[in-house]
Amino acid sequence: MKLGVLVKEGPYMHQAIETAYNFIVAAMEAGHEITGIFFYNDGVYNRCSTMEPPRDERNIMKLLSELELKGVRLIVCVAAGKRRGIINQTVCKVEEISGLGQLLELCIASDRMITF
Amino acid sequence: MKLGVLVKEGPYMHQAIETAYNFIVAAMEAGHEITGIFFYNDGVYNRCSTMEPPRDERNIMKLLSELELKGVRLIVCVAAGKRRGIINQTVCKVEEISGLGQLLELCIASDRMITF
Amino acid sequence: MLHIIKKSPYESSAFSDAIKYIGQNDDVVLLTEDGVYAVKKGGKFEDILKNLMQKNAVYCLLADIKARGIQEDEIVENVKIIDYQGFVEKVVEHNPMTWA
Amino acid sequence: MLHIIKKSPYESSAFSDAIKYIGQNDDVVLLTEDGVYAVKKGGKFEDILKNLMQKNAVYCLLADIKARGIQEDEIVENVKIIDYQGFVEKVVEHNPMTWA
Amino acid sequence: MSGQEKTKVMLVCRTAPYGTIYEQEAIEAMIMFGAYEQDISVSFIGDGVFSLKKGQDTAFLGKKNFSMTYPVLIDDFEISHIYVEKESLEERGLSGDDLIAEVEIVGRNVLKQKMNEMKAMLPF
Amino acid sequence: MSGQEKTKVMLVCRTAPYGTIYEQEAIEAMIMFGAYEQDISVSFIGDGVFSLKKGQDTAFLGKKNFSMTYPVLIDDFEISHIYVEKESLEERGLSGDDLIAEVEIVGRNVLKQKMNEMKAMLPF
Repeated sequence: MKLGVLVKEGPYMHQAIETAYNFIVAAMEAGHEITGIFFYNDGVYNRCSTMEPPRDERNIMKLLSELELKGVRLIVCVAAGKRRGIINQTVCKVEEISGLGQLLELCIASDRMITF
Repeated sequence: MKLGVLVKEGPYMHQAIETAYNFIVAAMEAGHEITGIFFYNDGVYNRCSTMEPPRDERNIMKLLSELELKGVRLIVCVAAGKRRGIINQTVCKVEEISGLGQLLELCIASDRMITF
Repeated sequence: MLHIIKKSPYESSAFSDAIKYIGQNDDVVLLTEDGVYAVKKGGKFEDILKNLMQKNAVYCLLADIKARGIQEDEIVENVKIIDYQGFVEKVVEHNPMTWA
Repeated sequence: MLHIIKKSPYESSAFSDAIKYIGQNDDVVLLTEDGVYAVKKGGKFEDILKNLMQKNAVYCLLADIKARGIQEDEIVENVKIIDYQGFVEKVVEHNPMTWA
Repeated sequence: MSGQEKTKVMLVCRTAPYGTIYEQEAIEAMIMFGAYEQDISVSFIGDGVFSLKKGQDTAFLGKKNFSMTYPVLIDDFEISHIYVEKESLEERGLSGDDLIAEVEIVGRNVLKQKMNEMKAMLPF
Repeated sequence: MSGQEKTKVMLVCRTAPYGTIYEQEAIEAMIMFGAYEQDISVSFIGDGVFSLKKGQDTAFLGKKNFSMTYPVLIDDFEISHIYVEKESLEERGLSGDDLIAEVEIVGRNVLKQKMNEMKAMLPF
């Protein structure tokens, strides 16, 4: 099945991105296709490249980049990212900066859309 | 009176920093001394220098910097900032990076400690 | 103590947790941000506020009620409206605790 | 529909808002993150869950109950425990709506 | 998308305005989604109904009053439906007269039926 | 600080662990504050009481189990008092036997009195 993902919360503060990551790994193991992860609201902070969490904590930015290496599209909302300072080239690891239309495209292209 | 301020929420997502700013301006106008603003939890995002909000929205980073020009200490927690990627020199406008001890020092040095 | 409540009482337990801690006559309540929704006449919290105000003063922040379109005649009687200057004065008078 | 509830029912209205939307027999509930606190026996939401489960299935996420120290024998009867694989299966079976 | 059926998407707004940014960023989504010629509806339940309250004046806050956008969502931005949950209004001491825009005030059961027809629901 | 009275500060923990970071970052504050030879107390009310629940196992989450810190806060990190509100425990079906650390379980009225003695309260 084709699954689209919307992430609305930032890293560390909320568990949302951790639940999303564990869900996506399980979905891919079960053979489902992830059509993309759209980062909106504080979700854009998940792509801040300068994160340095303590060694005994997961680096969320890197975990997401690993998903990208496995072919998952990571899409950061341009408006939410600009407002918060998270799409500047020197600051952040952003593969695809896009408008909110991409979120709707994900809804269209996916059998299920799930929000974290 | 000496007033210390703790900010625990990030910009835009929560109204906290806006209420804090309006409170601080009113307090300074009334002749009170602000002993410092300590940024903890997602509050550290308020010092992200790359923010580019739309023109009809306030730039929170800059408003806070104006307070600093008026002599208000802005202190970003090193642990909370590192975890979220907000104390890297190239990324963020941070005047004073400090440990949590500074938060306790603010409690000691202030007649009142208020949390936003 | 000054109990600052900044979350909507419909959405968060901040309001109900806070009012359990209003024990003394010199405790006062300040509703800010989404906390101001508690003041609406005909809303779910009208009676709780009225009961509270038999002993304790309740304030709400002008900028926040204005932004949310709450008119003065929609506010439960005896709730006092203050601006940021008044907010500062309350903090000077009472030790603040924020309920978020 | 799959109603995913991820906030503590003690702290947030997410739980109470969500269960009002469980109308059909094919609606199911998945408690994740702080939402799992609803499953605790002897807690405030035991009766609400039992009532709900007369018609609708309620699931909770293994990783989240483990992290929070909720043991299997502390969970209201008939609540089903699933892992992330089970979570994926539920999303495949039902259209999800997240209550946060 | 010619020949294809329109995708039904609902933005479910459950948060009050100004205290958090969710409602404002939900509006930004509504405005963008309207341009895609799909079947977009918006529902307001719980504290979300406060977003439609008449008379919002944000001058004292120094923030943008974005409630002006709601009245033109259907005509100017091609949103198909704006639903407001009747029970949430009543619980908050509000009625249709208090609202800024022409909206469809519907009971919870009706709104639930609409949700069942959606391909995707996006909560805000 | 010799000769001066110690400053009384209370961290008021009202959030459940893991769902948000507040509780974890509150612990980081407790650990640091202990080194300053002030009079630091910690209270757990509302969902905060869940932080002290026995048997937390975060292996499935891939996160750190920070509940181990609570039992040593007083002895190793010089926190003066750990208070847990009795009413919040009861509402959640919990008792002292369910808790990870030796704490002072106190009624709301007692805890309110303690709050009145504080110079500063920091909510988490």
